Amino acid sequence: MNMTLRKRGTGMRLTAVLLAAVMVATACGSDSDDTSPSATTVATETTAAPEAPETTTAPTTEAPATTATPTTTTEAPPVGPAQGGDASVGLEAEAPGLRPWEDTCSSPCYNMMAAVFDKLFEQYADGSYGAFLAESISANDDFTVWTMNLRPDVVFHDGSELTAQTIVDMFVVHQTGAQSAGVIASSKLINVEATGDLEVTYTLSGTNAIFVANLSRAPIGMVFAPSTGADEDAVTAAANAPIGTGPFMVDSRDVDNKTVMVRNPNYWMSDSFGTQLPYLDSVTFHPIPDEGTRLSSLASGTVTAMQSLRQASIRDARDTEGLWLFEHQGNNTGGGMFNVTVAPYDDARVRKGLITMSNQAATIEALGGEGISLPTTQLFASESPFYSEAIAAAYPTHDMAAGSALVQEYIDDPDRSDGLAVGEKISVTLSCPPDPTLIAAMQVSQVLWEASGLVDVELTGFDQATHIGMAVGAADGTFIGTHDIHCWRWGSEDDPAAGMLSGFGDPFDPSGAGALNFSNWYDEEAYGYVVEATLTDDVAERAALYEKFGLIMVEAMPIYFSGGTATVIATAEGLGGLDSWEMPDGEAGIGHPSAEGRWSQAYWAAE
Amino acid sequence: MAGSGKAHLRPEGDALVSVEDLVVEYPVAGGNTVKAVSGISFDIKRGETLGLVGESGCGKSTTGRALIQLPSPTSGAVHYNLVDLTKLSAEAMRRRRTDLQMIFQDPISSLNPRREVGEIVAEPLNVWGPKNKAKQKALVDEMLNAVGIDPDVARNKRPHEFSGGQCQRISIARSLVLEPEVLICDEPVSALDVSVQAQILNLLEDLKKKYNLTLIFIAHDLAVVKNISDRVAVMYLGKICEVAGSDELYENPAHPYTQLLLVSSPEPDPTVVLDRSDTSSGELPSPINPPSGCRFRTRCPLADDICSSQEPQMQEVGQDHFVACHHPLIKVAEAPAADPVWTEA
Amino acid sequence: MLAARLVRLVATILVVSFVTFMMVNLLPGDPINALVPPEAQNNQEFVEQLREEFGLNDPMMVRYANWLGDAVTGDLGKSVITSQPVAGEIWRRLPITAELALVAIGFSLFIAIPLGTLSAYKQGKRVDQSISAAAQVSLSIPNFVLGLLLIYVFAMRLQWLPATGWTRLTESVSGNIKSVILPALSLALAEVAVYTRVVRSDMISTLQEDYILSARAKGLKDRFILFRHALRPSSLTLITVVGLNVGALIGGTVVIETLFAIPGLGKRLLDAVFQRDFLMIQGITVFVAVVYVTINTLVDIIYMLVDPRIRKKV
Amino acid sequence: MSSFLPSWIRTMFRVFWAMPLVTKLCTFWLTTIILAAIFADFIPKLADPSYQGFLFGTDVTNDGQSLHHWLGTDNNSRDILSRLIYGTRVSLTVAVTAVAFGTFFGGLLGSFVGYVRGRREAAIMASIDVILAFPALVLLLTVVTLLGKRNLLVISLVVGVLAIPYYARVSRANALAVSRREFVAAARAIGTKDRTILWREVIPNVMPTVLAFALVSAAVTVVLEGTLAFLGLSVQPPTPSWGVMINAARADLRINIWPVIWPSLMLVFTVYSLNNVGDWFRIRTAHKTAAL
Amino acid sequence: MNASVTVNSAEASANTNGASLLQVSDLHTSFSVQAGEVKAVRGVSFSLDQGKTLGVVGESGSGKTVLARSIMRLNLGDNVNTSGSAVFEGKELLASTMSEMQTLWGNEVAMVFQDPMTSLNPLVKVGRQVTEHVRHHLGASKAEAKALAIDLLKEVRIPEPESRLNAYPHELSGGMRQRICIAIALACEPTLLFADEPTTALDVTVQHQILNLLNREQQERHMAMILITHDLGVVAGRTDEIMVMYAGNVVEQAPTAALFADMQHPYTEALLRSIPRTTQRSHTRLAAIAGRPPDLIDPPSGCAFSPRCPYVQPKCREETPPLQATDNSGHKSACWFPVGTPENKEAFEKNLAARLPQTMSVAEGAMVNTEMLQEKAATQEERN
Repeated sequence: MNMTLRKRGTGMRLTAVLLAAVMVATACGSDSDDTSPSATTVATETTAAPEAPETTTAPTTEAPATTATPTTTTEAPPVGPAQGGDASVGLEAEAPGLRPWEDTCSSPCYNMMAAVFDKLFEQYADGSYGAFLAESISANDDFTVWTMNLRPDVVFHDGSELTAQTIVDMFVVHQTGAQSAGVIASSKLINVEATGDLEVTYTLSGTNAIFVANLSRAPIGMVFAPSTGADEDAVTAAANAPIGTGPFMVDSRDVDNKTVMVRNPNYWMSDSFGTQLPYLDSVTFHPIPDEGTRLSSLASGTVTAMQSLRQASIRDARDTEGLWLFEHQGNNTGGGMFNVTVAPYDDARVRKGLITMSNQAATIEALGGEGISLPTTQLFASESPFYSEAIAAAYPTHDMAAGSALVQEYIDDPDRSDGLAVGEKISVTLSCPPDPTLIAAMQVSQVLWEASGLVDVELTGFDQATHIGMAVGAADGTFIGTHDIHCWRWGSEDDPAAGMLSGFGDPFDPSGAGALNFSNWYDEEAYGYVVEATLTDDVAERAALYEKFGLIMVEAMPIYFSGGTATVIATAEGLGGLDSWEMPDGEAGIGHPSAEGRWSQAYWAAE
Repeated sequence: MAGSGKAHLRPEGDALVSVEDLVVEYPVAGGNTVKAVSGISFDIKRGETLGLVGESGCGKSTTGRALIQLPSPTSGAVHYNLVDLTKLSAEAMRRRRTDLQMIFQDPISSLNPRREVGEIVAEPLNVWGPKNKAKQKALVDEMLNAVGIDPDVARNKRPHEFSGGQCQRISIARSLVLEPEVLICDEPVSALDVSVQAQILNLLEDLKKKYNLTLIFIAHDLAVVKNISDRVAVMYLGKICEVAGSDELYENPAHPYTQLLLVSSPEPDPTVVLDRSDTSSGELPSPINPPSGCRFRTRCPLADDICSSQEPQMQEVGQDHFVACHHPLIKVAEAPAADPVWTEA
Repeated sequence: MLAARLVRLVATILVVSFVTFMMVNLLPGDPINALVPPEAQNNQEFVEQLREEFGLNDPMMVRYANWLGDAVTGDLGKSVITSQPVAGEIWRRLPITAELALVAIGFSLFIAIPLGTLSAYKQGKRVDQSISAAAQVSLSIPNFVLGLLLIYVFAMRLQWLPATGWTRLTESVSGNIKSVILPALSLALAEVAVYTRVVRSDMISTLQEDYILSARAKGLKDRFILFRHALRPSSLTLITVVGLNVGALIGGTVVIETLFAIPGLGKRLLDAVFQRDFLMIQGITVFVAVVYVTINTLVDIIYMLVDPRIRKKV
Repeated sequence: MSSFLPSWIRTMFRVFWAMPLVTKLCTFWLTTIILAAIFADFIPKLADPSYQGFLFGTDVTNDGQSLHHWLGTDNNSRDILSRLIYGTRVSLTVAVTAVAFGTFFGGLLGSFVGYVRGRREAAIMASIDVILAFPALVLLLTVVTLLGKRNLLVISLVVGVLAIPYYARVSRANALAVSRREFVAAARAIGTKDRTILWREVIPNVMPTVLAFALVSAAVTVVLEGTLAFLGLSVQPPTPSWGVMINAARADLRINIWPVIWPSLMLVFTVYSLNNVGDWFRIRTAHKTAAL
Repeated sequence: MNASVTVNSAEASANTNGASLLQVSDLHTSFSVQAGEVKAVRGVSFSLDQGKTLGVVGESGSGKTVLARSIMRLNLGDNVNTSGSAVFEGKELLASTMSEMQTLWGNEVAMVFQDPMTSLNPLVKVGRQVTEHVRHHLGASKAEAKALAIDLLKEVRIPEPESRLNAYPHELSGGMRQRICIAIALACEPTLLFADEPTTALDVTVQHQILNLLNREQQERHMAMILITHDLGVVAGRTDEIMVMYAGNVVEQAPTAALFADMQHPYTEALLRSIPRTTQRSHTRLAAIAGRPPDLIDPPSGCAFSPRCPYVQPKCREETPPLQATDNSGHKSACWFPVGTPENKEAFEKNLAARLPQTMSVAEGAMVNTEMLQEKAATQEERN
């Protein structure tokens, strides 16, 4: 993980408190066990986590060269941050609703949900899973029955208590939830039972070694008050007045304008110094979709923090006086996909040729992110336990001649799939969501491809919803989409299993296993490795399986990468703690991937 | 009056145009109906000039337009050459238009500002006449000459380059190029200066002779109407009050309204003794809700009960002199002979 | 008359609602795609259930009839995306857009009427030429460019006003005023130009009327003539233009609300279209149509109040 | 000079000399950009609007003005000047198409109903009310999304269709006034067919006013294209339009303001010129009509 | 509102000694337009005594309305140039400031306009229109003004004056409106009233009533009135003196009876002869005036009427005849060959012999269209 605290102009005025907090965060990353101050935390019994630290230790500071990570060591002061202060956060989009099981949510929305709800499990800085609202979990041998214990004495905002029955009640709601139903299906969950006051037993229909990952995702991992599911009206109301156990309670919500949250005085968690969380009295979220005005709002003091997933905004934020920047670039990577059922993309030579002609460095520059984000070659960043050097080596690098040769080969092929005469140029269509930086990046590909003299390129723009509508295949396999080449954002810090199952399954499978396989590329052998990876919790084993899959895919090239996605949370000077939040056991949490801030442990540094 | 009746109509066959019980009404905002013309009858002999005179709002222009079905009257008949124009189909009426032509009050507005004079005058020919350009040009030139416009000078000019009088000449040329039988002149001189007015009146007289026209001359100026007409019908609020030969009417007005008009008409002669009586009640009632009985009774010094209850009918008060009044200013002649003798007007 | 107007109003709204319904249904992309997470889209049963729940499986005419039946009772359905009632969403956002539009109109009239009057009074003079030139320049600046400029100057440089967001009147009056100024100005400037021109040209023709001459011949002061005699007859076109501009203004608020992150109706409509939130599109569109038709009916009434000649006819 | 030049050119010169200085300049500006739009293809290859020098190591992104690139380069290191010139083509095509659409359909429709009146008028004006009551944005988004393509033709057509009601209203009001003139009654009196009257008497008299309106509405259209671009709904990049250029350069506003400034200036100059010339034309038409 | 004014101060001071209420000397007014200078009034002088009525007669374009507005300083626009002198009650109007004029307007000098439909503000109630200047000039209270308004409306014979005050102009008929306009003009008891074609827009019966009303008020109030009209019939019985204007000049001026009894100027004569009368037999051939009114931007040299005059002689085309008295009765005319003189007769014979079109038309009763002939002659000249 690549966590960076950037300060500009005022870095020297950082207080000791802040320095200490940063220390904790970095230290935890490398050595999780020693510094754990929490005696109350029971180590999780899940087997997914333990080995992870070994493979991913010491997040190499591959951050842009100017990063000045303060490294003054072990002068942790006796007290942590103090309570008090307010924050207002500019988000790049409004949440459609604040119901984890129901509402479509992306990173700006998770900023809000995470403030209201606690998840059963959270990720450590290294990406492994640790208990959060749960205390522990264990599975049987074939990973079909999981027994979880909940943290005692946790109360919801409305005063009701968290019990095993709460989780059972939640399952009723989950089964009809637009978001949760999918997770239930892919996690093979079929039954939830209260086997004690605080003990819950999950029954699965088949082996799922990474079930904890599912419980750490918002749709079924976030815990909401049982009263929510009482009737339809309550469910509807919960969209804007959610009730969780989280650090903040929704005070008022004016959709598209602001959502005001105030401190939950009964929050169960305290920091390692014993200060009850959260530090802030209130946090207000403002959706400000326009990148420029969001940064202007921060610069002019209209808000005290903002998040962004655009390199250009990071660049501009770095140039703005008086801001603290919390940057992150994890497994998120930009890229795209070919619809391999449509000529000429059905020929691997064309796909590989086009990718070889592409230039990641230039694309990153066009996105405004020179020196901000890095080229990528696969779904995983180099720090990920699943990262493969072999795939990285196999992924084509920018080479006009080699790329042209591949396309030329196709063009000269008398059996070329697009039915055109030998020697005629191929025509391709590339589409991205209509965002200025993505459009700039598209045009780089276009010029490079056309520079070969072998390709005619048409650019179009579709927002994500339209694209999904065009690309989603009918379950009976009669329809495989009308799309051509489309921009996509790949990867996340979550466990890769779920996404890969539906994303690379057989699109023609009547059961709909590969409905989300928008590229329509299916390789039986490769997919076999993906399925196999859900049967074990051994990370190395899984990494090896994903590598095998990846090596097949890098030959077929149904998808491509255009560079990592850098993200940032920028704050007004003095508002910190976003990268240093802790798990209940005192170890460092995963930070803020995709600019999802955990506002429970953000604080104003004392003057 | 102003009343109804057809006593003044002449035997069928004598008249080139005869109008019977013409009614024109049109709706206005608020669900009301303007009763512009309420059952009038009159006739015109071939070669005759009929003057329609009355104050604004009396329905004289509406009557003129109703004659050529622009728009068609609400009810009543308009016979032209024994054909009832109101019964013709739109297309058949359109074909008839060549025989009945009209000239309008505002000479400038009645010419399309964006077209050249040559085109304007040739337009009727484009619709009906020879399509041959040379023939058209010859006809247009002849007609422009006849109205006193030099075709060589005027042909390629646009209306705004001409004075009002000249525009009226052009518009007369246009209306005559199809050699109509009847020319309806709707206030053709009221927008012109007095010095030009005389030119146009003279021109109309000349053209009438030259082309053997039958004229219907609509105007509010009594002197102008008298000058050009053989027979004059006085209108008031959608009705005809009095019909007579023009000299007879002006010498012996039988209807109080006619007399009022004559008295009010300014004479350029300081020796004429003016009626200085202060009549302030003299205002035209609304055509939406006209008075009962005789429509003039609200302003008539002679009005009594019968005037409000009964509508006066046309009766003969002198030779070819008819009036619709309960109290005509000249004695009613003996009951008209069964077979009246008509004099050439 | 009133009945006829009402019939026409209802007919217009019906047609608008039907056309919207049709168009929204023609849009490529299924709202379900936006609603269901990728992982769940292969769960046919689940998708079907959702389709059924939102009535997406009925024929279009049936769906329209159902919608219309509910709409008459004030129920405009639920957003497919947020499952919030559409009517509630509209009512919640209406005050914001309405305030924005009203303040923008107010701003522009407040500036345009005196300016247009002055310009007409000094027709051909340097003052008139300057005002006309300024009006043309301000008409030439797109409102989003102006908005960016205003944010830069007043929010970033001077820090007098907030760059984004909205404070409701019920929360804080001063906050509300602060948050309305910049967006309303961005909307108003072009309107100022249009209205100034309208007032000027109407005023010029009014000043040529005989009754202005006769008012002067009565010895009245110029200022009195301008404001007590000339202004009212010169405002008739203005009233019509303002009424017609309400439609354009709602279009304009889409951009301005997006730029200034204001939770108004325009922004919601834009989002709804992008999200295929068809009941939301439907609801807002019909609502906007109702507002538009109502305002133009109001304009007619104001017309009547201003011009007694029309009052008589109706 | 007069003898060997065709009369319409002489008329144009005469009209041009009669303009006030500012209007002359505006006309000059409009002529220049129209020529630029027509001959955009002939600008030197070096200034290819889609040439991204940085890909081939010759140029820098977001560069300021230089001898090579008079107005600098944008975020894709393309020459701003040549993109402006190409953008002229888009903005003017949208404006011209919309104006042509509006003038033709709206003008004819309005003239027609203004002349025939009656039920047809009521029906057509009612449907125009419906279009006006309909949020234009919804129509635009729907059509653009429905067609899937955002090329010049689609954008121009949509904007054109949206313009029709306004033209129809303007031309109807004028046709009403023209139809009341006596030359129309005179034409009917000579038995001219309604269609002929419409084409020969009414429309020629309505059109000058509609054309004056068209110039001003062209200005509105140019701004509208910019607004659409701001919402990401105008022509598809890499085709440059001024609005698209402003929108694309907005992301890099803080490091290079010129790619925003130049197209904004083009927009402002052009809109100003269209308004100015339109006003002049309108006043001139009004004077002429009043004189008649 | 900002016409340029040049005051002929020498004459102005000379004339202040006269006892006349209004003394106008050598008044010129022109309008600058693109095509040139429109010379609307070209040197008009006259005087008017208290309680007298002066009729100003002329066709459109003769300058009669401009003359009235120039005296009142009511011409609008930047393009108006007025010079000469107009002394009212010893005060030089052309040298007065606008605010001085504003105190005179409506107060001392009032005006009734041609069209009562347009000269009342359609959006303002009648009551306010009648009283606003009363309150302004006389400082009357609202109630006083209202009482005065009711009196005035009674005076001008408007029935139910109280309720009419609340009416809008469109609710009244044309005659009523003109009565209101007269009431407005009379409200401050002016000493001079301009009536600019006050009845042209009205029907003949109403015209008669309005003229009677104006006459009566003028006599009762001993007010001076200038009645402007194109209709000789209107002024015939109702004025003390008549001034005939043609192309910005006064061509003949005389006491009313004298004018009609002995027309001296060919234009006056032609004008009268071209008007049809109810006393003439039907189909009486009218003596139309040949040609059309002159172009005021480039008026003909010499006598402006010369191109249309049947008696025209070379002298007429070269020298402008002065307006001069022919006898002691105050009858003045501007003609080298006044009608009724032997010189006139001789000129006519000469022209007849030369077959001058306008002369022929008079002689032959206008069988030939003179306008056409003239136009042809003009084109001929142009070609040469």
